[in-house]
Amino acid sequence: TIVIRQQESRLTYFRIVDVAEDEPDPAVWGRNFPDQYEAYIKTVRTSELVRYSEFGRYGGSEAFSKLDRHPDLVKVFAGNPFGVDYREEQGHLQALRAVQETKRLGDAKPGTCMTCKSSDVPRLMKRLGAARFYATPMKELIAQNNIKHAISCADCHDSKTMALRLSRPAFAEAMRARGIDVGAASRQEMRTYVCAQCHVEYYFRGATEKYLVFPWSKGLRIENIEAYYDEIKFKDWEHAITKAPMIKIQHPEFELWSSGNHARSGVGCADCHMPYRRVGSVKVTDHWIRSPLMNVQNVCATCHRQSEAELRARILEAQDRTYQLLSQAERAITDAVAAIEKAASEGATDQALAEARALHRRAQIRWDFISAENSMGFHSPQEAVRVLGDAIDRARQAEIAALRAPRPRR
Amino acid sequence: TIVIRQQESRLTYFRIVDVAEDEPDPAVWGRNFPDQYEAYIKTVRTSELVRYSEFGRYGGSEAFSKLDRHPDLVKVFAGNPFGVDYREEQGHLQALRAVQETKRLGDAKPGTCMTCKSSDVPRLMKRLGAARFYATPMKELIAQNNIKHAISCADCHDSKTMALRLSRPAFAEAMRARGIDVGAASRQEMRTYVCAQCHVEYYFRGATEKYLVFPWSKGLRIENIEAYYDEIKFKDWEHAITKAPMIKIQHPEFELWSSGNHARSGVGCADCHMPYRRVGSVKVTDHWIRSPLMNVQNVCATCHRQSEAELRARILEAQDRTYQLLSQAERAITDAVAAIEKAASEGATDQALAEARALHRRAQIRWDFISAENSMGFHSPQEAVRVLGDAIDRARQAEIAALRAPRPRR
Amino acid sequence: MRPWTGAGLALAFLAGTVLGLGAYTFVYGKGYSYLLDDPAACVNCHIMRDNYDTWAVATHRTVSCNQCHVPASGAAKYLSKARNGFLHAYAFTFKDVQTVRIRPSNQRVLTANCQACHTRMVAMIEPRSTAPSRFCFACHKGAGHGF
Ligand code: HEC
Ligand code: HEC
Ligand code: HEC
Ligand code: HEC
Ligand code: HEC
Ligand code: HEC
Ligand code: HEC
Ligand code: HEC
Ligand code: HEC
Ligand code: HEC
Ligand code: HEC
Ligand code: HEC
Ligand code: HEC
Ligand code: HEC
Ligand SMILES: [Ca+2]
Ligand SMILES: [Ca+2]
Repeated sequence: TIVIRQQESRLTYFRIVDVAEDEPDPAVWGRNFPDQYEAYIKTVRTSELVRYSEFGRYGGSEAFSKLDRHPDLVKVFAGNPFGVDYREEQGHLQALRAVQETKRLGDAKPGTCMTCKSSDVPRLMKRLGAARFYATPMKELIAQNNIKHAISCADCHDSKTMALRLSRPAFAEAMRARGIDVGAASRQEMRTYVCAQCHVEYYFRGATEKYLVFPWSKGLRIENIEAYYDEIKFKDWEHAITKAPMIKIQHPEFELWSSGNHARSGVGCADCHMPYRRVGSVKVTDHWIRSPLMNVQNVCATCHRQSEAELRARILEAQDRTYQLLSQAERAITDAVAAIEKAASEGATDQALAEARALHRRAQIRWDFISAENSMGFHSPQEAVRVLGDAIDRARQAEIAALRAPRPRR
Repeated sequence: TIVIRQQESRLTYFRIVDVAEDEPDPAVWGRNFPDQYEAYIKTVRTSELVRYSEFGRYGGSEAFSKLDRHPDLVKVFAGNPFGVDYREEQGHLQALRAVQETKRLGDAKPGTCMTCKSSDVPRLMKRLGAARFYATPMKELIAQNNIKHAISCADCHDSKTMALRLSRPAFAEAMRARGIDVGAASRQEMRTYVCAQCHVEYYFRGATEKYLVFPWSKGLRIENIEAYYDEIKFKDWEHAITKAPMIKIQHPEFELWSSGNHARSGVGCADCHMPYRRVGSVKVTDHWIRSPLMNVQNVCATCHRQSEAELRARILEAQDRTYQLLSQAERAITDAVAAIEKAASEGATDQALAEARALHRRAQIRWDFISAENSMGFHSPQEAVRVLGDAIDRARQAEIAALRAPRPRR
Repeated sequence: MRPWTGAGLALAFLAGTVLGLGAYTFVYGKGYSYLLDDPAACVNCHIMRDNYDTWAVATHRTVSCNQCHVPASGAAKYLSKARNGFLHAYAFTFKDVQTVRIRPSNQRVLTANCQACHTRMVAMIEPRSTAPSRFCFACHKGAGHGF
C-alpha cells in the first residue's frame, strides 16, 4: 500500500556496513543494497524460477548440452574441446561451478579460464598481476587462493562509490588497440562496457603465457576479426577431419550488438538485461540478469509503444530468420567437411585441397560468429543474417573446390 | 505574415471546378488543388531536379539501363524480355512514355501492360471491362482510345470526395483470395493499398486472355509465391542456357514491405513517400513521390529522433548489406548457369540435370524477389537478406548438382 | 492492461468506496488531483513523475496535462476525470505498476485535443468528415513528453 511504499523510498539509502574494496562476497554488499542483492541471487536459480519454454526458443537458463541437441556440432567441432562439452549458459552465479565442472579442457584449463568466472578475480589479479594469473593452471589458482565466489558485485562495482568499474585489463587493452580510452567512457557507455569485459570473442596469446586478448585492432565486424587472425596466422585448432586451420569464436555479444540499430541508438546491454524496476517510489536497476523475453513489458515497452505480445513476436521473428540460415549454414559446412574428407580419402593432395580448406575456415568462422553469439541474431538482426549468407556461400564453395580437387589417376 | 497564411489556409478549400469522375487530366484537378498538383508534376522531372548521387546509391530517377550496369544480368535473364531492355524506374509521369518506348516485348505488348501506366485506365476499364482491356493488344488500346495521360490523380482519388480509392480490379481480387475485403480498409490501410495496386508481383493468366493476377493466395512471402507458381506449374519462360522453367519477379514492394517492422508498426507507403509538408499554416501531403533519401528530414525525422545524417546512414547500411549478398547471389547463379551449360554440353541427360534445373529456378526466384524490389532491401532489411542467403544456398547447390550430374562414358 | 467495461467499472467503484479505500486514496493519495488543472497536481503521485519531467522539457510545456489528456467539454471532462482518477488511484493502491501505458480510450481523447488546437494546421490532411488516419502521436512522438 501507499504507506509502505513511501517508507521504502527512504529505506533504500541506509549504509549498514562499509564494504571493503574488491569484496568478493555479494552477501556483504547485500546488507547495504537488499533490493539489488535479492534480485541478483536469483541468477543462480533462474531455470527453476521461470519455465523458459513459455517465453523463448533459443536461449534460457538450463545448461542443456548443445552437442546432444545438435549432433552435427560434433563433426563441425571435430578435434576442438567444444566438441567434447558445450552447454547453454546459465545465470552469473553459476559461472564458477560451470567452469570447474565442464569436461571442456578437463584439467588442462589455464588460469585464463577463471578470468570471467569469479568475483575473487579482481582482488587476485591485483595481487598476482594479470600475466601470472593467466599462466597459472586454473586448478592451482583455485586451490592456492580459495576462489569460491561466482561473478558478483565486485566484478562491476567500485565498493566506495558504487559506480561501475572495469575490473579486468583485457577489455581496456583491446579498446586501446582500437584507439579508444575506456577511462573517458560516459556513464551510458559503462552500462555496456562492464558486460563487454566478458561477453566478447577472445583468444590466448602464447602457448605458455595464455595471455587473454580480444582480436579487435582492425575492428569488431567478423571480417575485421578474421583479418586479424589471418595476419598473425593464428589457428585455435586443426580440424580433425578436413585438416583446415580453424578459429573457434566465443560469445561475441558485444561485437554483434555493436553493429545493430540498438547500439547505433545508444541502447546498451543493461538497458535490456537490467531494466529499471519500480520499488515503491524509487527505481532500482533489476539485478536479476536474464533473458529479456521473460520481462518484455519492463524491458522493451519503456522505449517501444507496441504491446507485449507484438514485441515478443518481433524478437522471435528476428530469431527464427536467423535460425533458418544458421541451420542452412550448418548443413553447408557439414557437406563441405564430408566432401573434403572424401577427396582426401581418394588421394587428393594437400596442395589440391588448399583452397577447399581455406574456404572451410572462412565459412566456419562466420557461422560461429552467429552460432556462438547468444541472442540468435536479435542483437543485430540484419547483420547476423548477412554474415550467415556469406558463410553459406563459402561453405558451398569449399564443397565445390573439394569436388573439383584433382584425384591421382589410377 | 499571419494574414497571408490565413488566406492560404482558406484558399485550400475553394473548389474552382467540378472534377468529373475518372478525369484523367491532372491539370484539371490541379485547379482545385494547386499544392498537390505542382508537387505531383515534379515527378516527370525528378532526375533533373535532384542529383541523386548526392543522396543514394541504388535508386534514383534516371532511366539508366540495368543491363549495361550489370552485364551479368543478360546471362541471368537469357531468353526473357528483361534481358533485352530493363531500366531504373522514374517518376509516375514518365510511366506512359516508358511503357511505350521500352524494347521489352516490342510490339507484342498486351493491353495488360497498360494497366499500371495511365490515368485513362480507370475510365477505359469501366467501358471495356477488365477482361477485354487486358486481351486487347496495347498498341490498339492506345490508338482506339487515345490514351495520353500517365499515372495521376484519378488513379488514387475519388473526384467527388478526394478520398483514396482503388481504381483497378486485380488488387481487390488478389486480396479476396487471401480472405481480405479491401472494401473494409481503414484510411491508414488505404495509404498503402493505393500503391499496392501496382507495386506488386504479377503474372498474366492465359495465353490469349493475358488476365492480370497477383499470386498471393498462399501468402506474400517468397516461399508462398513460389508454392503458388509450383502448384499451377507456371513458368514465365524457359531459361535459354539452362533450359530451367523460370519465374520473373517484378517490383514486389508491397510484398517485401509487408514482412518488415514498419509494416508491423502500421507505417505505410505514403508515410515515407508522401510525407506531410507545411505550406504556410497548413499541412499538405507532399505529392512529389520520390526516394525518401532526398527528403529524410521530413520523412523519417518526425518518427525517429536521430539526426538526418544518422538516418541516412541507416538506410545506406541496410542497403549495403543487402547489396553485398545480392551480388554474391548473382555470382552464384551465373556460376550455376555455367556449370549446367557445361554439363549439358558434355552430354548430361535431361534426367541427370533435372535437380540442377529445379534448384536454378528456386535460387533465381529468390534472388529476383530482392533484385526486382526497388528499395535494395530497406523495406524489410532482415527478410531481404534472409531470402538472399537462401538463394545463394540453392544456387551453389545447383552448381554442385550439375558438377555431379553423370556424363555418358566415352 | 485490463479493459474497463462500464458495469465492471461501476462495480469496482462501489466496492472501492464501500471498503473506504477508494476514499482513502482519494484523500491520502491525493486522487482529487484529477479535479484540478494544475500539472503539479498530477505529480502528487510519484508514478506520474517521469511523465511530468518529460512534459516539462517537451514542446508543449505551456500546455497543461489536462488540456491534452482530458476532454475539453464539461460533462465528458468530469466523467473522464472521475474515471481516470479512480482507475489510477485504484491501480496505485492495489497494483504493482511497473510501466504506465496509456489506454486506447485516452489515446482517442488525446488525438481529439491535438486536432482541437491544431484545427487549421491539419484541416487539409484531416478533414473533419473522416476519422483521423491514426493518432497524431504515431508521428509526433515527442509532442507531449519530448522523446
Ligand atoms: C566477469 C564476467 C562477466 C561479466 C562482467 C558479465 N557477464 Fe554475463 N555471463 C558471464 C558468464 C561466465 C555467464 C555464463 C554463466 C554460466 O553459464 O556458467 C554469463 C551469463 C549471462 C547471461 C545469460 C543468463 C542466463 O540465464 O542464461 C546474460 C543475459 C548475461 N550474462 C548478461 C550480462 C550483462 C547484461 C552484463 C553486464 C551488465 C554481464 N552479463 C556481465 C560472464 C560475465
Ligand atoms: C573473456 C571472458 C571469458 C573467458 C576468458 C572464458 N570465458 Fe567461459 N564464458 C564467458 C561468457 C561471457 C560465458 C557465457 C556466454 C556463453 O556461454 O556463450 C561463458 C560461459 C562458459 C561456460 C558455460 C557454457 C558452456 O559453454 O558450457 C563454461 C563451461 C565456460 N565458459 C568455460 C570456460 C573455459 C573452460 C574457459 C577457458 C578455456 C573460459 N570459459 C574462458 C566468458 C569467458
Ligand atoms: C554484471 C554487472 C553487475 C553486477 C554483477 C552487479 N551490478 Fe549493480 N549495477 C550494474 C549496472 C549496469 C547498474 C546501473 C548503473 C548505472 O546505470 O550507472 C548497477 C547499479 C547498481 C546500484 C545503483 C542503484 C540502482 O539500482 O541502479 C546498486 C546499489 C548496485 N548496482 C548494487 C549491486 C549489488 C549489491 C550487487 C551484488 C549483489 C551488484 N550491484 C552486482 C551492474 C552490476
Ligand atoms: C535491445 C535489447 C538488447 C540489448 C541492447 C542487448 N540485448 Fe542481449 N538479448 C536481448 C534479447 C531479446 C535476447 C534473446 C533472449 C532469448 O532468446 O531468450 C538477448 C540475449 C542475450 C544473451 C543470452 C541470454 C540467454 O537467455 O541465454 C546474452 C548473454 C546477452 N543477450 C548479452 C548481451 C550483452 C553483453 C549486450 C551488450 C553488448 C546485450 N545483450 C545487449 C536483448 C538485448
Ligand atoms: C532504451 C531504449 C530501447 C530499449 C530498451 C529497446 N529498444 Fe528496440 N529500438 C530502440 C531504438 C532507438 C531503435 C532504432 C530504431 C529507431 O530509431 O526507432 C530500436 C529498434 C528496434 C527494432 C528494429 C529492428 C532492429 O533491431 O534493427 C526492434 C524490432 C526493436 N527495437 C525491438 C525491441 C525489443 C523487442 C526490445 C526489448 C527486448 C527493445 N527493442 C528494447 C530503442 C530501444
Ligand atoms: C497506377 C499504377 C501505380 C500506382 C497506383 C502507384 N505507382 Fe508508383 N510507380 C508506378 C510506375 C509504373 C512507376 C515507374 C514509372 C516509370 O519509370 O516509367 C512508379 C514509380 C514509383 C517510384 C519511383 C520514383 C522514382 O523517381 O524513381 C516511387 C517512389 C513510387 N512509384 C511510389 C509509389 C507510392 C508511394 C504509391 C502510392 C502512394 C504509388 N507509387 C502508386 C506505378 C504506380
Ligand atoms: C501490376 C502493375 C504493372 C503491370 C501489369 C506492368 N507494370 Fe510496368 N511497372 C510497374 C511498376 C510499379 C513499375 C515501377 C517499378 C519498377 O520499375 O520496378 C513499372 C515499371 C515499368 C517500366 C520502367 C522500368 C523498366 O523496367 O524499364 C517499364 C518500361 C514497364 N514497367 C513496362 C511494362 C510492360 C511492358 C508491362 C507488360 C508486360 C508492364 N510494365 C506491366 C507496374 C506494372
Ligand atoms: C499515387 C497515388 C496518388 C496520386 C497519383 C495522387 N494522390 Fe493525392 N493523395 C494520395 C495520398 C496517399 C493522400 C493522403 C490521403 C490520406 O491520408 O487519407 C493524398 C491526399 C490528397 C489530398 C488531401 C489533402 C492532402 O494534401 O493530404 C488532395 C487534395 C490530393 N491528394 C490531391 C491530389 C491531386 C490534385 C492529384 C493529381 C495532381 C493527386 N492527389 C494525385 C495519393 C495520391
Ligand atoms: C519506412 C519508410 C518506407 C516505407 C514505409 C516504404 N518505403 Fe519505399 N522506400 C523507402 C526508402 C528509404 C527507399 C530507398 C530509396 C533509395 O534507395 O533511393 C525506398 C524505395 C522505394 C522505391 C524505389 C524508389 C527509387 O528511387 O527508385 C519504390 C518504388 C518504393 N520504395 C515503393 C514503396 C511502396 C509501394 C511502399 C509500400 C508498400 C513503400 N515504398 C514503403 C522507404 C519506405
Ligand atoms: C510514421 C512513423 C515512421 C516513419 C515515417 C519512419 N519510421 Fe522507421 N520505424 C518506425 C517504427 C514504429 C519502427 C519499428 C521499431 C520501433 O517500434 O521503434 C521503425 C523501425 C525503423 C528501423 C529499424 C530497422 C528495421 O527497419 O527493422 C530503422 C532503421 C528505421 N525505422 C529507419 C527509418 C527511416 C530511415 C525512415 C525514413 C525513410 C523511417 N524509418 C520512417 C516508425 C517510422
Ligand atoms: C501536448 C499534449 C500533452 C501534454 C501537455 C501532456 N501529455 Fe501526457 N501524453 C501525451 C502523448 C502524446 C502521450 C503518448 C500517447 C501514446 O504514445 O500513445 C502521453 C502519454 C502520457 C502517459 C502514459 C504513458 C505512456 O507512455 O503511455 C502519462 C502517464 C501522461 N502522458 C501523463 C501526463 C502528465 C502527468 C502530464 C502533465 C505533467 C502530461 N501527460 C502532459 C500528450 C501530452
Ligand atoms: C492517485 C495517484 C495519481 C494521480 C494524482 C495521477 N495519476 Fe495518472 N496514473 C496513476 C497510476 C497508478 C497509473 C497507472 C494505471 C494503470 O496502469 O492501470 C496512472 C496512469 C496514467 C495514464 C496512463 C493510463 C491511462 O489511463 O491511459 C495517464 C494518461 C495518466 N495517468 C495521466 C494523469 C494525469 C493527466 C494526471 C493529473 C491530472 C494524473 N495522471 C494524476 C496514478 C496517478
Ligand atoms: C491546448 C492547445 C494544444 C494542444 C491540446 C496540443 N497542442 Fe500542439 N501546439 C500548441 C501550441 C501553442 C504550439 C506551439 C505553436 C508554435 O510554436 O507555433 C504547439 C506546437 C505543436 C507542434 C510543433 C512543435 C513540435 O512539437 O514539433 C506540433 C508537431 C504539435 N503541436 C502537435 C501536437 C500534438 C500531436 C498534440 C496532441 C498530442 C498537440 N499538439 C496538442 C497547442 C496545443
Ligand atoms: C504520418 C505522420 C504524421 C501524422 C500522423 C501527423 N503528422 Fe503532423 N506533421 C508531420 C510532419 C512530417 C510534419 C512536418 C511538416 C513540415 O515541417 O514541413 C508535421 C507537422 C505538423 C505541425 C506543424 C509543426 C511545426 O513545425 O509547426 C503540427 C502542428 C502537426 N503536424 C500536428 C499534427 C496533428 C494535430 C496530427 C493529428 C491530427 C498530426 N500532426 C498527424 C507528420 C505527421
Ligand atoms: Ca542462457
Ligand atoms: Ca527509381
